[in-house]
Amino acid sequence: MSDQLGRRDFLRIAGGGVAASMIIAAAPPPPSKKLLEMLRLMRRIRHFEERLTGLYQYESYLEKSDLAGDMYDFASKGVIAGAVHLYIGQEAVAVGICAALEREDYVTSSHRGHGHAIAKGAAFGPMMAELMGRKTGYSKGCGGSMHIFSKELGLLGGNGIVGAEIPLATGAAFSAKYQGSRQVAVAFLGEGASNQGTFHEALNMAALWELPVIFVCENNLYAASTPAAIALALPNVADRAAAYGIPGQVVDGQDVLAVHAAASAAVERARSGGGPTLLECKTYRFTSHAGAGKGRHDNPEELKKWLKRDPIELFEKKLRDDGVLTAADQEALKQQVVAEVEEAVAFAKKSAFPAFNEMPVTPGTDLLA
Amino acid sequence: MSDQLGRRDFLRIAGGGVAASMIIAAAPPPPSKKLLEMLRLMRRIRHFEERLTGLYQYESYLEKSDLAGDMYDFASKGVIAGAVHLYIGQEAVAVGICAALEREDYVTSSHRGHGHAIAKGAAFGPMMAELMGRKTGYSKGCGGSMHIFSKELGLLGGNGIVGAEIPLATGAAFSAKYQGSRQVAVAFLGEGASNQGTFHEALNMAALWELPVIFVCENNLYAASTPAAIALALPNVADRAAAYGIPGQVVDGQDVLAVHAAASAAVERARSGGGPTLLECKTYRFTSHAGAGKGRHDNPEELKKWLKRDPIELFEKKLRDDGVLTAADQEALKQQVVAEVEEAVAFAKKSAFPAFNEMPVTPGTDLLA
Amino acid sequence: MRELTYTQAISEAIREEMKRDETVFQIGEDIGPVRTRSSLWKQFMKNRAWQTPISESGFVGLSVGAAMTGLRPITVIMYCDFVGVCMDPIVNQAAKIHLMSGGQIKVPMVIRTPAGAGTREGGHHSGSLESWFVHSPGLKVVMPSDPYDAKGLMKSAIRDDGPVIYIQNRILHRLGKQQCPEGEWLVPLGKADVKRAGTDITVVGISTGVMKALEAAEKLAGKISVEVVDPRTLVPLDVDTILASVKKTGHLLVVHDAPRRGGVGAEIIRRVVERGFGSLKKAPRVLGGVNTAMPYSPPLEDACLPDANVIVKAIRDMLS
Amino acid sequence: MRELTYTQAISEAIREEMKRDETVFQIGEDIGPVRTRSSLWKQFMKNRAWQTPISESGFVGLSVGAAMTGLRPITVIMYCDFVGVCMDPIVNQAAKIHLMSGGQIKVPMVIRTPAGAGTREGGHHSGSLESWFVHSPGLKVVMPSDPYDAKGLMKSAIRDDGPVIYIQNRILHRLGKQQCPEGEWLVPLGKADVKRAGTDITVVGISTGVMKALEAAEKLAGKISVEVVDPRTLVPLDVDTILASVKKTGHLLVVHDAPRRGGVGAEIIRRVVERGFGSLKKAPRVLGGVNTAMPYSPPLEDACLPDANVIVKAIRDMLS
Ligand SMILES: Cc1ncc(C[n+]2csc(CCOP(=O)(O)OP(=O)(O)O)c2C)c(N)n1
Ligand SMILES: Cc1ncc(C[n+]2csc(CCOP(=O)(O)OP(=O)(O)O)c2C)c(N)n1
Ligand SMILES: [Mg+2]
Ligand SMILES: [Mg+2]
Repeated sequence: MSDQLGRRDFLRIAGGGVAASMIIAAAPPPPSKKLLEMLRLMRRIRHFEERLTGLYQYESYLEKSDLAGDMYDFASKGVIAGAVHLYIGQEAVAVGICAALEREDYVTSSHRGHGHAIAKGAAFGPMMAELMGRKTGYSKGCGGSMHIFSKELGLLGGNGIVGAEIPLATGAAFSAKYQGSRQVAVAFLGEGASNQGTFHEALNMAALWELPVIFVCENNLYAASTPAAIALALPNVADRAAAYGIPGQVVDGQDVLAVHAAASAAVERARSGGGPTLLECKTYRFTSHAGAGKGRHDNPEELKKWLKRDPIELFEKKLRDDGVLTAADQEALKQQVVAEVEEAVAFAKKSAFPAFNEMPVTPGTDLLA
Repeated sequence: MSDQLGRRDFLRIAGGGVAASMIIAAAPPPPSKKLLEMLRLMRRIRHFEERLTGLYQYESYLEKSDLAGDMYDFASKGVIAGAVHLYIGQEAVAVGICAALEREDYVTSSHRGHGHAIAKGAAFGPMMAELMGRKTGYSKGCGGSMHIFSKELGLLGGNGIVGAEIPLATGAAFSAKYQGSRQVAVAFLGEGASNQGTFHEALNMAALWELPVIFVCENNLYAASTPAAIALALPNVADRAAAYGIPGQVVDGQDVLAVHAAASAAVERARSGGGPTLLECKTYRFTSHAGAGKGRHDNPEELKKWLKRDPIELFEKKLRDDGVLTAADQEALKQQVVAEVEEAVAFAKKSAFPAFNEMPVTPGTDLLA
Repeated sequence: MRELTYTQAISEAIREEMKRDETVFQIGEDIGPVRTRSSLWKQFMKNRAWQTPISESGFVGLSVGAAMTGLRPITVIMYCDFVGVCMDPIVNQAAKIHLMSGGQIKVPMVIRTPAGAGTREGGHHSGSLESWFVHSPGLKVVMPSDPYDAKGLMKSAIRDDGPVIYIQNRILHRLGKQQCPEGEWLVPLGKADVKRAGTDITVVGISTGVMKALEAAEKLAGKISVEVVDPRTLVPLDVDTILASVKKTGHLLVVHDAPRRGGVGAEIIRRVVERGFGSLKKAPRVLGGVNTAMPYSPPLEDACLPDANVIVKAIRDMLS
Repeated sequence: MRELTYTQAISEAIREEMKRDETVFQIGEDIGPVRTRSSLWKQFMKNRAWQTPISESGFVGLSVGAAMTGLRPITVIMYCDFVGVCMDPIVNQAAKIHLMSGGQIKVPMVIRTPAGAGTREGGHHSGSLESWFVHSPGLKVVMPSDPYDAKGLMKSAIRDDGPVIYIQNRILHRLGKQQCPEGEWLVPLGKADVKRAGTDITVVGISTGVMKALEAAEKLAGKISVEVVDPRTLVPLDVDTILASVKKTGHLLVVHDAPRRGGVGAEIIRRVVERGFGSLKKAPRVLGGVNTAMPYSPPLEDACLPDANVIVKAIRDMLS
């Protein structure tokens, strides 16, 4: 590994120990074109989200020593309202996983879903429009940041209920198997979500029924303000796989190629009828739990260590070292993506809000009665 | 082991394999007086339940090839109404566990709770009265078979919701630790219940917070009509303990001394601040899922094998072999218990039903408004 | 014509719809008949019945995911009370995904659950929770009161493109058979049925409430003429039929087993009062269950539920 | 006198009650301030705040077990919508154990949950589910609309021997401060408060509904005299105070954010109609949220919730 902090050290920091189940899958690396596409997707996530700063403006109402409000108060006066959870720092996971998927494969996501959507192929315009609640948004403005759906892209939505996405992906995988398609499904979940009962129930069923689903746990060491260390009895979520007799693997979530290799193996396994896999990607969010500093990290030392393993920088360095990317390419890519984000902001801002009578209504039910 | 079917064979039948985590705890056997008391409790459970036959009378309404009713239809015309789940065959578990508890320790139970209540010290009169819905019942007739509570005995109730008892016991253990008492709590649950999310959530919290709770999973190979083999991804529930870093142990649930030894170790661990334990007792119910043949076993070979390992017969044989029990004692004990059950039936039958205005009401809320 | 029980009627509907549409399947606990692990999937496929672990939250969520991707699950919650462990996939997922996805994704699924009190099963097995679902936008709520409706509504529910809560009733399970036509029929969602015509008072019965109201009407026959209306579906609710009846009779009584406080009786009164206030000669009333968890003891349970005698008394009171 | 915000008021109540009674503690997600594993229990004990994994069903169940055995938990569900994952321990356990145990076992716990819409958080973070709890016998339901009540009701809730659902509101979190007395006070459960006296119409506001009704009353001041009644607790409900007001005004309007269909507005109408039918000059009405999951888009969300202007319009309609 080319980064300063070795992988073992990193995993020690990340998890308090290297899991017994850790396997570094050895698949052939993707061709250059694919590598560059992966880099582009990582940059797309990064720059899309960086641009959001300032678009939302939360006000905090809590007084010091308040026991009874809570950290969440997402009413915003900005052009983006409501809660926005940033993915910055975790880009290698979404991209490494989705690069192993086909367009028709399914993905369910969590509250922290921008990265998954973009990695699965989402366009900036309708993403940004959704965040601004416009009718040109992926969910016609009805969903918002946590609920970006695209039937076309197999995006079965982010989810505001921690852990709910796990059975949903399991159901999509069930559907694929039932219908005899080659599709697989991926559930993205946080390490916090792995403490929900749905995790247990879904993994057991997926294992029993050998469903083509991959559970991707992004262990970013925190669930909102709660350190994983005080919420998970054991440090490695991957070790929970053993309870269901399925493979569980700890992966370096800052290394997009490591993620991709593990994902490729799991997808291959799922497509060929081998059943589910649990991948735990050790990672870190570089910003606060939600936009504008809500649930900010309070351990600067730890943050500094992780910032040294920026997944984009690591990957760019590798691509440059391997002669796949020049410094000029790198800069050009960045500029291009930034420009595309800007276009999306303009597009979204000039899009109309949905009108009340355009709101999707379950046919046969009455909105006003 | 003195029984025909060796323990290893038995565990193979029971679980499809001997768990890696299996440990036979080596504690000194209880003194003779305690052994006889344990036998008495086992017989109390057995005869109490045997007497119920005929007291309830269900009618089945399902037609052959009905997809849409279900196996449950518990309206009964008998003196005992509603659902009654029998514990016969599993007596060694309740008695082995509760013999390791003190009176002030807590127990939460499931729908199949008679055995747990009797093993914890419940009297026949108020048990039988509860089953007949009389005001002299443990729960004043308001609970019924699935909801026998006794504050005095630390019985925090059976439960009609599969899996709900697991966090309740965890909470009682929390309470004990919070208040600095020596109490421990036991949750009795079926292997079916181990597939509920509450199992996962409670075990994780109990492990994290080192709570004095013992999770006793009675793996009787079926959840209603569903074989464990098609509901649990892996055969041994005990192996799930590893996901939380707590001890998980497979125990021969037909051998009351094996259960008692394992329980004693777990209770000792809990009382001394060592945290929770998961015990999986491999066992079998000798009758149907519920009274009157509802959810009857459909594998006569399997049933026959298990009947050969009747926990009471095994224990009596051992006690006779060891010179603790004579054939005459054995018969006398049986007769005495049977007579006590008969008294309880008479007591219950002549007890009054509760009147409407005796129903416990949450103060300040209005029954009729 | 031939006779059908309530559960036969539902079974027939499911079988016919499974035949008609390959994407229809059942999933739930103890729905049999699989006994062994080998070729599990193949065995399930044979009857299109997935027998699940006791993991309601998991398998309802799985069903939602399946419904989002081309299947039409009929998901069985063995007792209505058990929805407590799986409200999230029902009300936050199934019910909301259509709106949250901007109308892109439909969730065609039926959640079938036996409910009802009076079977002496105690506090955890006697719930009727239709009121929760009525208050959860995005769901339709169906409560058939006889075999004919049970079949026709099940077929409509399966064909509906949104999530439908189908609440069957354990007491009705063992009612007598009903004369039904051969072949297939549909009962549309959102169409009430006047089960007995009358002129003096409108009694709206929910599920077993219909049976009890009919019994009361019979007792009063010749003295008071009772019109019994069965909404059959609570969402959508056919207020027009109820209003037309109230306009005629001037009196409204709603009967259900669920606790009176916050029950659907209140909702029906709100709807009727809103548009038919002027037609009402007296205060409309609700007869519901007592506001308590259901006690086990048979005389107590009986005292906690409305029956035909209580209805007769209420009607006499209201018309005196 | 001094000024208090809504959340300060709640905090103060909890702190005072913790001081008064050692068995009172808080438990929930992200309630801080613990950061490390070492001596976890000791750290928690220090603030009597157990920071849990994301396991609502588990920790609510744990709280019930604790409440059954001598403690008084205040259990925090971060958003009201999340009760979908833990209705069972609330409605089947906490609420029913007193009855099912024949009155032996009490479950003194508070479930505190912020609710409410209007914060642009979308379909999974905008729910007001009081109606479900009102329909779950055994629970009390508290919804304070200002800091004074927030503190006084929290203290009564903590001291109550049964389970109490305490629904705070995110919009009220950031309302201005209110003048409050020093020291401690209790607001009893089951006592409504007339927040503004009037003579032409009774508006019953639930939670934010009170604030909106007061705003509407102010707009109409001089033209129409609006009486604003805040039930403060929905179970027990102080119908007498509402009835007395309706007797005076002859008109009733109920305002809440939760969807109109099956909302508590319907229940209040049922209760008022039952005993006060004769006092009503016109059909009573409910202004509630639109029957939909809450859309994210701000103009859509606004269109889905009643506000002061809508209330003004409804009042004008009703009195014309
Ligand atoms: C059922 C439920 N409980 C709590 C929350 C509030 N919540 C939102 S995100 C979050 C933390 C999630 O942590 P994790 O799963 O690790 O994901 P991460 O935020 O780290 O990506 C919490 C507690 C929720 N949305 N749903
Ligand atoms: C939440 C819930 N789901 C389903 C049921 C119906 N049910 C009652 S007992 C039972 C089987 C339980 O199996 P297990 O946990 O193995 O216990 P056993 O009956 O074998 O003692 C089922 C499915 C229930 N009571 N609660
Ligand atoms: Mg996390
Ligand atoms: Mg079992």
